[in-house]
Amino acid sequence: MTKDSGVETATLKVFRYRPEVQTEPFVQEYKVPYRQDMVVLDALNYIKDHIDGTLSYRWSCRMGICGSCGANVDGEPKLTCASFLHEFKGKEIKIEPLANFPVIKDLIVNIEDFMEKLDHIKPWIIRKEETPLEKGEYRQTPEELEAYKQFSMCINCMLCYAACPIYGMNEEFLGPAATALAYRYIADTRDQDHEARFPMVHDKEGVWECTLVGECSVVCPKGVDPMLAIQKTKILGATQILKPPRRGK
Amino acid sequence: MDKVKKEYKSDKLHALLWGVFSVGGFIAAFLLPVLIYIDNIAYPLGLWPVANSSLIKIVFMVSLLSTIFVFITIGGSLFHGIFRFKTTLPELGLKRASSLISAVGYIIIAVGLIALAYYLFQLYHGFDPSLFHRII
Amino acid sequence: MIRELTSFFISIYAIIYIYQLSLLASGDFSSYDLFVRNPATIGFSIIALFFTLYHAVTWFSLMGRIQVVKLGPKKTATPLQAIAINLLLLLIIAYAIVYLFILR
Amino acid sequence: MPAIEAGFARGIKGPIVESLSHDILIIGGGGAGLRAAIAAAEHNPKLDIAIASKTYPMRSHTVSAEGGMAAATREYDSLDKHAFDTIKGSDFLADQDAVEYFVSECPREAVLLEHWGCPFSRDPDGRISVRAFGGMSVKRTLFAGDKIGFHMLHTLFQTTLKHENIHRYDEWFATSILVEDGHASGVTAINMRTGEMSSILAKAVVLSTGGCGRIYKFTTNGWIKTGDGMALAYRAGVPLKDMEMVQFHPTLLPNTGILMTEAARGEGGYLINKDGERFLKRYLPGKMELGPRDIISRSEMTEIKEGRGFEGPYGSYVLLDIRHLGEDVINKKLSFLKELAEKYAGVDPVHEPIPVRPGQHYIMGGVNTDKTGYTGIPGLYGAGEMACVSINGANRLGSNSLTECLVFGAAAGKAAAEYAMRQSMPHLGNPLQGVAMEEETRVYDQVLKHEGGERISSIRSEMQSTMDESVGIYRDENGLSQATRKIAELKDRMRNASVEDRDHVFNTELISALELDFMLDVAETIAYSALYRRESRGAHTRTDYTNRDDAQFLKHSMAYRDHGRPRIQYSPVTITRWQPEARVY
Repeated sequence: MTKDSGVETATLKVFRYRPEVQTEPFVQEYKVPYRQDMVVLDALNYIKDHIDGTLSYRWSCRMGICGSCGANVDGEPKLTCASFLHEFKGKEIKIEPLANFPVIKDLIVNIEDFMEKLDHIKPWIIRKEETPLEKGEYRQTPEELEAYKQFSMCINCMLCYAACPIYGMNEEFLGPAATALAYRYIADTRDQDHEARFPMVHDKEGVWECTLVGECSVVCPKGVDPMLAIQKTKILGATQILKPPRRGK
Repeated sequence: MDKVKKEYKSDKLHALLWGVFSVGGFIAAFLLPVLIYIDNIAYPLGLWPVANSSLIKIVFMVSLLSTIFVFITIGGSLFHGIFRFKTTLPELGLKRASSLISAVGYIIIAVGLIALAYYLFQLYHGFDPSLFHRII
Repeated sequence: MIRELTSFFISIYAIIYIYQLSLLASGDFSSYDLFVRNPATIGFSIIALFFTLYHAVTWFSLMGRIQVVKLGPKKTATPLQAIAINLLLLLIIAYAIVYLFILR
Repeated sequence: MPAIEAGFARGIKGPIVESLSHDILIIGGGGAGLRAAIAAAEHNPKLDIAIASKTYPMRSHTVSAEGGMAAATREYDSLDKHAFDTIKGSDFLADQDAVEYFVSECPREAVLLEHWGCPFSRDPDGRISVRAFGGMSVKRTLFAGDKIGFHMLHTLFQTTLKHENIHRYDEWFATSILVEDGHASGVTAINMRTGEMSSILAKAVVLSTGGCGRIYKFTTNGWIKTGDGMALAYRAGVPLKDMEMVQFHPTLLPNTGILMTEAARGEGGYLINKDGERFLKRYLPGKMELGPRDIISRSEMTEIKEGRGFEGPYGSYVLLDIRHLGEDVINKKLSFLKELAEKYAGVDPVHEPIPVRPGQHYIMGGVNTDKTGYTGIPGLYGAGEMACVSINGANRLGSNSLTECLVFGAAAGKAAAEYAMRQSMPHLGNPLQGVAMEEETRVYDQVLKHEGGERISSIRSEMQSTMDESVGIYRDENGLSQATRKIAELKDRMRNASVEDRDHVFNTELISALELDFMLDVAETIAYSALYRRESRGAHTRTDYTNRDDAQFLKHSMAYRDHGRPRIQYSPVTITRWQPEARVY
């Protein structure tokens, strides 16, 4: 942060892309009054409200749960609502859209690829027999809950995809969050057809593409640890071939 | 809104290869250190447990058990090492070359396993036991 | 990058070991002896041992997380405990092998 | 350099480029909207259902709910107890027939959500755990750690993916409801990614856009909560009911307004003043920290006013102390609260109390609907925080709102499905085409291209300050009439505002301008409804009329749009079995 005529300021170098104005992306520099407790998102909002109304980005809850506001901050995928300016004290902050996704405008990226993958992994409880509601909830012990709880914490913020070099090279790769969510249902005792998701996760471009880089688990803001889910899914795939083929269906 | 749904299919071959790789990881972790120590450190340097012995003591001795042990340990470690090395190449930005490197990797593994089996078989059947009695 | 290095040393060691076996299999024991006593071979082997142990620790820590180690019906091991348990197992296995193939 | 998306730089193609149509169109993809979609899809799998939302559904603000969802599921509990707690909590302004229907559906909806996969916290025997909550006489709040909203939203969203007949328009912003012959026939909406406006026609429209917290500056609500559906319905002729009933939650972080869940008190947390005393003993001796939100918020304000609060850089505050719960309980049941307090307040709640002050959280009022979500305009339904059935009356009990989204989302979805099955598809001929084109002119010529010079952010900021100051926890005649004048002035100035961003592709500033336009309408109904309710009831606290006045005001305020401004009328409250009594805890 620099002192600028008596007021402390933070300098943000923001990636801009306005397809209707200019065909090529550019970088724009903004100076924002700096407060110790300001997050990067506050700075973006300050720019939007007071300096440049054209700067475009997504956000909503500003408490790290809606998953809208991811961006590459100084090269690292982060939730802008959870990255404090003081973490970057003493230098300029480079704000770019999440890596590995096509940019629609400024910091807004196209995440349709993930939305389709999420749809494909059947992220819902599959029952072979439905229990009538009158019989109440399916019983699940705290230990059974613990087996998948961590993987149900994914907020779909896409930081893990932005951090994954494999996804960067092959967008067909199922990727961290989708696998973690698939595993979340596979490991849920209420689900009665785990194997329904095996073709997706054990596809040629499913978990086998993962080379254990581990960056997904490093950047995950919710401690989901997608890498762990991928490894667990790999073990399921490897042990699956020892089992007799499934019958029916 | 009309989505072309991707066709998914479990990749059994990859699952098998990964399974072997994973077992190889355990082998390399649990069995390889002691093999390296006895045959390539303790024996040439004369350290425990082969020190103070009148006999050549290396792990490989002509018995079915030791033959299997060496095959599993060296074969598993070779598979694990090459497979892991090959899979980390895309991280280094070598994705384009990776299918070639993959092929080379599998060739090394295949040749290595065949050679390993061949020499072990040769040793098991045609080995001169007197070698083991040479006094150091 | 250390992960790539460990796998590199493990595979090179495996290849060297196969070469050693070929020397033994040829029946010319002195060439085997000469090869394993070469300081370069010994030096490489020490490095390989070091990396193999490093591999063991990282492998145990990863596997300890994937397959949770149970200490009892209710108690699961912490990641550090899991590594420690596995390393202890490694020592027991190593001694068993030493006993089986060397000391016996 | 990140890869850019080619092919998005298209801009608009000219008047109402496309007309899309579905049997049922749901505006808003939060808890209520998703539940409505599933209900309709299950009611008739042949129906073609669409959800249009200005954000991806999993970003909806349901995601932020923390504490839990109420349902009488335990043997010690009963529907009557839940109903009475809710009615007493509402300060007897709730419609009792609606509450009876609501509580009777809650257990079923909770079990359904569990069957769909919601990862509820569990008792050792495998049942869903329950916790205590403010104003509830027994433990009946089901929870999933302190992230029930997040889990509920993702469970519902992922369950909608199961249904082939649910389509989605993600990041589409609805600008108006198309009404033909008095029937709701669809909406005009902007596809934010291309900037193109389309009409989406439907036999039935369900509004479920959530609340309007962003009218206030200090709020727990996300950026997206701008009362869109309220304004859409209001402009289409539906009255907004009980809009003066705005809930102020007692425990927000003083700087950001981030919510410290009521579950902290449900699990046994204390509220502490500067003298270190649990000051609620003076206000809620029978309930202490488990009292309803309106009374606790006022108690905090009284403590602060009488000099027993703490002073900080962001105003006065009191302390929320959960240290005595122990690290284990905090980690297991309040982990999100811990994460938020550490991150945003720099306080580890295991070792230090958390500074909190009250702020806007919820609006009890909303679009007037009946128990089936019907708004009075054929084909138009509403559910969730946006709607007012009403079960919350003058003060909502914590953890009723999530079950409300489920119960009335399901009811609205089912009613819309039944209605749609009897109707034929509207066509985009006259007069709808004309109406849609007028809307396009309004958005693109009057808002997007208008040269005025005033920033929308300054108008928004003034509106928020006005609402915080004059239509906050304490209100009086003077402040409220000033607020109505100020909002009228801001509406005038809005006509002179201009956006800097003239792009079509993802123009968030244009969307903000349209949202602000909606918010000003909604804010005006709040100010007027508050001005004319000359009593204190529930969350509506008048310093000049301090008592509840059942003789004059045991009725719902109904704000109709009349020449662009609210006209307040009153409608009766339905009383079935519980006569109003003094609300003492």
